Amino acid sequence: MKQNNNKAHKFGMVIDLDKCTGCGSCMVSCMSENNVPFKEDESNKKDSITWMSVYKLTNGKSFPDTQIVYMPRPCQHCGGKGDHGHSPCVSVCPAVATDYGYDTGIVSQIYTRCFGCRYCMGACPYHARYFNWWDPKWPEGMENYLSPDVSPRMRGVVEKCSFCYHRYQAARDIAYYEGRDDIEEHEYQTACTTACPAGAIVFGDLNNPAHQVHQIVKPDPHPDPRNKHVVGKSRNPKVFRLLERLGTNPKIYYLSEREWVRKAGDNYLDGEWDKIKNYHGATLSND
Amino acid sequence: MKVDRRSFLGLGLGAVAGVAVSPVGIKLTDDSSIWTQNWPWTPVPIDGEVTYENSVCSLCPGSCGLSIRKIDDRPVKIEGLAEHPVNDGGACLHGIAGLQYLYDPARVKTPLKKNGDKFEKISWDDAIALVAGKLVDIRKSGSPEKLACIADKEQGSVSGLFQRLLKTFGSPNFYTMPSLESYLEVTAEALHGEGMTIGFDLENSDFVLSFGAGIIEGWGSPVNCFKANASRRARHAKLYQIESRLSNTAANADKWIPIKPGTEADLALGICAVILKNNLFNGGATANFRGGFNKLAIMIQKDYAPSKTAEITGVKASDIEKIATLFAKAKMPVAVFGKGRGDGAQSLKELAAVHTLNCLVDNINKEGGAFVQPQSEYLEFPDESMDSIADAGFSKNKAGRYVNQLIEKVNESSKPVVEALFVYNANPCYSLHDSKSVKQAIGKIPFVVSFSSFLDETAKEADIILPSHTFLERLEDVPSCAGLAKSVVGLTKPVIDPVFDTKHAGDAVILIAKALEGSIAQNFEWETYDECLESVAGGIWDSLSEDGYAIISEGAPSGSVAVNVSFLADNPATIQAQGDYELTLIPIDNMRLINAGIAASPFAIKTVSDKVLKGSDIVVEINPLTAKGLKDRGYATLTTPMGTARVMINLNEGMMPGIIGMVEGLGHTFDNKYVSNKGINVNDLIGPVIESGSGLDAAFGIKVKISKA
Amino acid sequence: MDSALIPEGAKRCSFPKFAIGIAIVSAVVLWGVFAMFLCWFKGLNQTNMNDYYGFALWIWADLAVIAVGGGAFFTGLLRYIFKIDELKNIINFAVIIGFICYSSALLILAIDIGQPLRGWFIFWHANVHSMLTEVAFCLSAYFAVLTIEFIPNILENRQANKVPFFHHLAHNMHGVMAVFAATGAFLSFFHQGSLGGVAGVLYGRPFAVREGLLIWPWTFFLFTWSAAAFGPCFTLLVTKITETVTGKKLVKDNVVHLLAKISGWMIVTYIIAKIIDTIYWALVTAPSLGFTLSHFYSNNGFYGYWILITEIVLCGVVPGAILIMKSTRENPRLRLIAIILGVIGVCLNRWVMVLQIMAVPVMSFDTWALYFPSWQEIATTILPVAYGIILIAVAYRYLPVFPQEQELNTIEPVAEAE
Amino acid sequence: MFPFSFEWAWDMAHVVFFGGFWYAVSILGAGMTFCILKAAYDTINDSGDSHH
Repeated sequence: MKQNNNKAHKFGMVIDLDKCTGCGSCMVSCMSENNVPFKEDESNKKDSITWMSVYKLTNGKSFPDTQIVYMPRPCQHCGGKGDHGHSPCVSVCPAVATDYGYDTGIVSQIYTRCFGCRYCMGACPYHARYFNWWDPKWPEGMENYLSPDVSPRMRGVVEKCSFCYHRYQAARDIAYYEGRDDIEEHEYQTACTTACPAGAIVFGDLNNPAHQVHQIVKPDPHPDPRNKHVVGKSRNPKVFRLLERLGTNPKIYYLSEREWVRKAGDNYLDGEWDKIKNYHGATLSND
Repeated sequence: MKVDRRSFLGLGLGAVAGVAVSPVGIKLTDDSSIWTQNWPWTPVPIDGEVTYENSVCSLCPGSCGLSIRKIDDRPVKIEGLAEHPVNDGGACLHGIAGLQYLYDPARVKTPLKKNGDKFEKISWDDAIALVAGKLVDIRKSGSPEKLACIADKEQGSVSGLFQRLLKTFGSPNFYTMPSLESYLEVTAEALHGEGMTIGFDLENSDFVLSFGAGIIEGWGSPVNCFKANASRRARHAKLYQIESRLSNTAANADKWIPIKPGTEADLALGICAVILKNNLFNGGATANFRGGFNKLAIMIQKDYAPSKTAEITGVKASDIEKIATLFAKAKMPVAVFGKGRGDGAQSLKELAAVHTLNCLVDNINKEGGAFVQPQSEYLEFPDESMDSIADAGFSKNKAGRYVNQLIEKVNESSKPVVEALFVYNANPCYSLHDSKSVKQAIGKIPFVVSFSSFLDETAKEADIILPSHTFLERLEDVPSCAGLAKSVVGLTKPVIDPVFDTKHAGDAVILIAKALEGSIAQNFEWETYDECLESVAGGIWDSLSEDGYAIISEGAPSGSVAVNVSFLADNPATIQAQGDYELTLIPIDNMRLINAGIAASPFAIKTVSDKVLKGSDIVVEINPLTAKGLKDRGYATLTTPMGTARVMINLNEGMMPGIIGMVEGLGHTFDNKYVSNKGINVNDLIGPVIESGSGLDAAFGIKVKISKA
Repeated sequence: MDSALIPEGAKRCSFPKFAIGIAIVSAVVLWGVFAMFLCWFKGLNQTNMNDYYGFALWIWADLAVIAVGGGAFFTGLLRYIFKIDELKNIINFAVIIGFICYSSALLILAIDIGQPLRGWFIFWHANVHSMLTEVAFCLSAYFAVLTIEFIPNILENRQANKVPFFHHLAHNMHGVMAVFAATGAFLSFFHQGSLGGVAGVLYGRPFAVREGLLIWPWTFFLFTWSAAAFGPCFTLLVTKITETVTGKKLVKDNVVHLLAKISGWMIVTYIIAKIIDTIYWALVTAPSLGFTLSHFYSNNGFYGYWILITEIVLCGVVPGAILIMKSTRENPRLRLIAIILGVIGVCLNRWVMVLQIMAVPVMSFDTWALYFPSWQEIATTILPVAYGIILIAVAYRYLPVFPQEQELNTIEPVAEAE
Repeated sequence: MFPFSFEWAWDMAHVVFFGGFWYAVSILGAGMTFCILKAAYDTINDSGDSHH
């Protein structure tokens, strides 16, 4: 499925960590939108399905210099090394149950195809993938609120954030019905984005300069000369990605004024951060 | 043919080979995997026509607009309503999870009557007759004032119907649970006079000095506050958070000022002292001060000089001077009170001291400041007609000013203070301090009628439950009562037919009133609640029904208001935590939990960190310096004068040494395994401390000791 | 009782004694089967695996049995392709051990996947870029090879061999065994390698990822090489155990010494490569991703430098050294120590390349994840061991596994032999 | 696995991978077919003397 009709999208997100309050609306909106089940004890976070998970980071300093920040973490929809679509998970799935959409940049998951080998989970350093260790069960009557847009998953398969792909499909259907070639920015927004009470999440097409997400991120379309695997590095000095150095090329960008927060996004050897913290990709004139 | 061993073997092998090459195996393999893709026990949601309906959330006083997506008749998703004056898109996690309340396993599905220890089903007719019968008896006994009611709030038509019923029955004993709105009114009454309330213009202020107000912890109207906070940077506005713990608000603030718990009033007065000393106050504004401004000024400068205040509060004297200067010199400063969500225990000294800061810098009724104006009265109930019994009963004194005083009186008195109690949208057995004695008091009342949708802690103590619709099944006016700068009334609309055999509480009240006959029934001539609402909301009904909301007031009110400082001028004592242990236990408000009567939804509980709840253990926060020998994730026993509890330890550098933080909103005992029997209710461990002069329960915490479990 | 089935001239224990032994081990098998059915019917919630530990004890067991089962392909390669004739005296047993290992590996995989009934999707909907796909294809195909290699031995059973067709089939299969062995070696090279690749390609996991040649990370070659090096150790170890249990010498010393010597040199060459790989990874690969070596071995309650040193020095360099030197190699006690260390070493390597990968935090704010398996996982992991014991016991009793057995053991005339 | 399943592509990766696989499977299949046929032939042409 290469780009046969007009230009390819590259949907992505930028999350303003200075606005994020850690309130959890995005998590619940995601669960409700995507028919995520729940069980009696969800306090073991290592077997609790939360496509959108919010990490709490601290600067590690002691009272009263402690600071905290919340970091929402959906699936990073990695483009893989060189942004060629070989995401860490997609490249290892033995049964093509997870795939990279070259027309959208979205990493999909086909639940009925997945046979539960969990290799993709091992491949993902973000813990964005969740296994259905149990059969999903709802209390009596509660199945009535399930949405037909997303099929509930059976036990034994892996699931993860889909960037609310069904919303993209619905928006595209409407556009098609109305005879439009493409969808508007506001027509396709993920459930976490619309739920965020602080407006901390901005979602859109990273390839479209008219979209807000592009304007904030200003992605560098060229490979990073310091690491050829990295493509799409932000040219906004306040914007970073998680584990960018691994070359996974996530489509989730984070924004923070605080240096310690930006530093926490990746791993650095001693002294390394100070050398590269002011490096933000090629200049804008390259665009 | 002789069948010997060899040919038998051959035959067997041949059969195996035959089956192996036949398509049977392939077919079975294929079928079995198709079966796994369609397991009958994995639900398949039914598709249908998509529609959207607007409504308003009433899970908290925030009153956000909601957009509900439906598939045919089934609501499947709740989202915030764009362009709604309160939340303008966006919604909190509890509202989004609202559908889980609709199908909550702990819902009361039919009217119930207690028989011994068990509830049994009864019909609505029988239930109403039973309640009416009991009320008639009370009235006959000549003391109608012994009917009491505890509701969540005073505003709104349903609360109005309850008040009307009590009044025409002959009882003044209508109580509300403590809420931010109730504290706003208490503060306004103390400083500006009765019938006033206060709103904070957070979205325009350029310097917010918050005395522990959890602006992003669910204080006020949560989504509205989140938005105001999120726009802060763009507006170049500052937020200074004064709090003993690094809450999310403190972490998000421009500056966090750790303070000894319970000394916020002292710090506020200390800041006043600097402002007065350095002549940073607005002289014109002080002209409005009554009740001894000079006395106050002298007292403050004497008792709350920076060095003294520093000693009391633990905030450096230089910081106090700096904060005072910044606050006074800001263009649109506002000081905000109401620790945590603002609905927990508060002292009037603290509320008044903080608000005095607003008065001193003259931000009252100015953009970005504090708005002081009369409470909005948008409902027009017809005047009551009361018979002589009602007149006599209603003119008697209330059993107490606040609900905690009612509880105390019930417990102390040997004779029944209350013969019958109505509880609506409130769960005092869970949310008031020292829940054990609250339960005891409720248990002492001979006849308790709960209107709860859920079998909550208080409903369990009731004799009759008349279950209400949830907010998704009913029509109701929802005034925003949360310290907002604007006053908005929203309309909650039914988005689904009632799932169970429940009724609108308004309808239940009307039915009870009709069953009581006579002058009481005459005051309830509406056929249904819906009809009642339409008539009493007359003035704004069109707007409500067309737009889904009506804006009562917006923007800074005009005119100045008088400020009465007599309460503070007497320098009331600062509340001390009960007990003599070394450490102080304080409750923590967590946005992902609910500390009012209802429990957080399964989805919300799922989002709660394992540093707050682990299995069924509650996790308390403590600074490593204070924890001494205790290990992170280890177990410990907390002992307060109220009781003991086994807890898990979370070493947290964001805690001020000397305090232990325990989250509010856990430890429910509903019949819902997803949300109940998890952790403990912090209100079990904290007892009320009544502030003399105001009568408020002002227990900001309690003294506690901790030992390894 | 079953004497008609026992190879001619071989002495075996009485049937009741044999039956009791089998019954005891079968009880363990039944325990494992019970756990297996629990996992199938109730799902993988029966395990202590979680979203951090998607790969756990089973996958380690899987990799370990395949590694130690590598003795079959390597011995076969030496015997049939490099024509080292002495090895014919141990090849049958090596094949049986391989058969047990690979059938166990397939069984474990069938329990390990969340949707066993869809397991065949890995073939049908194959993603050729996935190392796991390569593993599945080569593993299954190589299991077919092992079955083919095992069949002649089965057909040589005294009763089976009386059937002319079986007799001829066994004879003919021996004739073309070199072709099968060559195919087996080809398949083994790729599946052992791709098992190494499974870890090496995880570029999201700096502890696992390695540079490499074309599409194959260095772990690909290290895994193949280590399986070939340590597999014979396991063959020798099981032979030693069998000899101890039966109280008989079954394989001549010169055969054992030869295999031990080959294994020793393989271990030495492997461990040199492994050390180079480790140094390069520690000094170049990991630092380029922002990680120091200490990150992988500190701040947790289990994984320390000890595991690295144990794997490479104690269980790599030491057995290698013992086995390449004639004097130590031919000392039975030292040789036994060496082969035991070798087997532990390769198993430890597989452990590190599965479980430690899952344990190491990658995001700067993530934490170490440690896990302990549930009894269901332990039971299903012991299941193959018990099954292996039974298969070896049955094979030893009824099949002419060891060609040198009769020569090495003077047989008393057996009365009931026909 | 087969050219008619939809993930199939006639690219280098598929050709190399499945080329190798089907090649190995063919050898095993052919080898076993040969052995079985030869054994059947030998059995039929056998006078029944057992050797070795």
